[in-house]
Amino acid sequence: MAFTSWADFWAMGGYALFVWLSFGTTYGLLLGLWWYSKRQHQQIQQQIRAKAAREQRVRQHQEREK
Amino acid sequence: MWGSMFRWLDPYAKPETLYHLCGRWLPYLMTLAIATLLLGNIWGLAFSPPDYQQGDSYRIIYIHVPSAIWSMGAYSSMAIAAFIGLVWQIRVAQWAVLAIAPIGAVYTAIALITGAAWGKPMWGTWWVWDARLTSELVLLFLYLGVIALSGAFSEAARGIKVASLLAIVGVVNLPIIHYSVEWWNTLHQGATITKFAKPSIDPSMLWPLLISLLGLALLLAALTCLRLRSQILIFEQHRPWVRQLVEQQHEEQS
Amino acid sequence: MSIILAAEALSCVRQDRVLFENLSFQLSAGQVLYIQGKNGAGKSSLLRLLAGLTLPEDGRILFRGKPLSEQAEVFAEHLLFIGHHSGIHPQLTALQNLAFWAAISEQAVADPYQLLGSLGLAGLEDIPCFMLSAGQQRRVSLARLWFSSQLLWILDEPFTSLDQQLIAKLEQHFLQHLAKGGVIVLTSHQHLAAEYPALQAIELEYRW
Amino acid sequence: MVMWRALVQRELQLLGRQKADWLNPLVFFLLVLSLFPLGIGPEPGMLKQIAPGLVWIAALLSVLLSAERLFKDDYRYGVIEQLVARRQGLFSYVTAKICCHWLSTGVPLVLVSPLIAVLLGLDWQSWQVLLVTLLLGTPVLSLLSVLGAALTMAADKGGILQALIILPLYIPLLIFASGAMEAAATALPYTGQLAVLVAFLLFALALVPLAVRQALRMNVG
Repeated sequence: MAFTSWADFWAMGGYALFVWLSFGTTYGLLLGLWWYSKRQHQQIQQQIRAKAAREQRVRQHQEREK
Repeated sequence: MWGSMFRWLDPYAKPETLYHLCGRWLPYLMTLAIATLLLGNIWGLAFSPPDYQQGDSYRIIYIHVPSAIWSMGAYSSMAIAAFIGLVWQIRVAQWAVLAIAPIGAVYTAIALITGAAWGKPMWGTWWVWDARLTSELVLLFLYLGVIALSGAFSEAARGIKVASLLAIVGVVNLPIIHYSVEWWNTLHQGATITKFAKPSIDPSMLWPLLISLLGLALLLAALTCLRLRSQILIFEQHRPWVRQLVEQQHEEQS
Repeated sequence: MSIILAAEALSCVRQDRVLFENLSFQLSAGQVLYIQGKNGAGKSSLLRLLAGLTLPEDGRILFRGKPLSEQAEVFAEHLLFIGHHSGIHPQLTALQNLAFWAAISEQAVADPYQLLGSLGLAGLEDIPCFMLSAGQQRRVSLARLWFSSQLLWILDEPFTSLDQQLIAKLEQHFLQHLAKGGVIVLTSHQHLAAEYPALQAIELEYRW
Repeated sequence: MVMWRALVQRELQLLGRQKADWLNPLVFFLLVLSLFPLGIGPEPGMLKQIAPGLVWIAALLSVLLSAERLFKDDYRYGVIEQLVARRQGLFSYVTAKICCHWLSTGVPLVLVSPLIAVLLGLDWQSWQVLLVTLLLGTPVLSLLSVLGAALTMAADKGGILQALIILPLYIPLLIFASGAMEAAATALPYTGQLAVLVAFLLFALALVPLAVRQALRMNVG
């Protein structure tokens, strides 16, 4: 352990702003990317379901017309 | 010749197989990536000794260097995927280009932001036109160009091919850009401070760096798997297997 | 008779919509393939596939028994493709447009004035094409059919905005090409008027 | 060769009909150049110092903008589609396009360089170097701009997108061309920079036409 106390650790020898800014934005961006990719995956599945439903409706309509 | 050499790869080029393969790997890769990244970073942040010159500010190295290295690594793998996709008309490789590009762009942005945050205490300004930072900035523009181009076509399959071509053009240009910027930098004598003046780095600092490096590599792989799955669904959505899969998932959820 | 162009189980996907699936046909020398269908049914997409511009999602296309992918250059040499857009630059004159396409196909036009005149464009040879009507522009573009020696013609809506007389003339020219052993693939909204010796028709249905 | 001559002739005919295509970029170039003294002050010393970067940035913007519409018409009227189906003439078409683009935008820039020298107060020696860098650099500008135009030909959004993808590729050219002019201004040797420019030109000449052809194929495929 390079630091003697928690306060010491958070202070980062006076460079707290820079160090925590770096790590904060890094993890923020990575989490954001992960969340975005995850959500995109779900949205695509939803879109595919919606499209399948649309095709179903068209087919029903065509059968009724016959 | 080339065709037969890579025949053993054929099952992986089949979208359905690859989709399930990525799905199987994803949890392991993700867990492993998070574990190594946290291990490397916590070790680096809390346990390795402070630098005798830079104090504790040097700890930014544990993300700056890995993200900078993998921002270029991601570009190379994107360009390789683009090359395979275009030359052998392997569509999953083309989709991988779109999967990797945003990850690479985020890594590049991280390298730039952490570089600036490191520069402020070291050089006194947030930004210097240092050769490495400038190259990294250009790399970000190249990524943004690939992403913008791939989304600019009403026909997605077309956009992805054109973006792949741009990725290849970019990778041919990257070394030229890099050396030009370096030459320009020595000419203007801007920032001559190199961050790694020390020829050898103490093992107590090196190990967490290597572990963080591995962590970001694993994360790149994991995120690529996740995003490639989305791409496969988009481009294969007319196939029965995708329809079935999506229905199944919906039923499981509800 | 030798089979010139064959399609095996072709399917085509545009914008994640399946346009057609499992489409097969064989065309021998002297045959016409006449593709019908509603707007958006995939007629133009089929022509672009056959012209080698796009790759099929599944299936393959054979030219003289060999897949297109293995002999793209040879196939292109025997192909004359006139797509949905005429390929006529409106800023250039009819003569200049003709000279461009003659140069591209490395063929000389013996008497361009006579050719354009026979298509009813006498006196319009050297004015920019944007001043011509749609039908006249179409004629400039079709003039290529009179000086090209390609075996396979792929034509997208060749009769659009042509008058009856010119349609008849064009169909006569088609018959001549077929008699020489040529092959024609075309789409049209109109019914073909002339009697073709060997006509195959495909009707593409609009699918969801 | 016969085909190539015919294709060049066609491009020249088009340029003759659409004079704005090559006159506007030239006016744009001069306009941008004359804006700088208005923005940062007319002191001759200052202008001389920033002249290299200024001329080159104005040049690459004007060449880039001029290329935007290069393939648009031919694409819209189906010429490109039929050329791609035809395969044979496509490469000649691409090289003819590139040559004529350089003739219509690069050469005028070279020709107005004396005017630039007067506007920015360059001396005889600096003007000579400017001339050489323009002669070596503008073909590369044309090549890259044509590539950008080909990549974005069928895209829904043109203009800015083309700039976004191509400007990063211009960086080496910008660095070495303005580097040569700076070196000349401070009486340092500049043959090295010129040699690098020649290398760029040869490299681009060898690869860009192939990439353009591929880009055109993809845009209709």
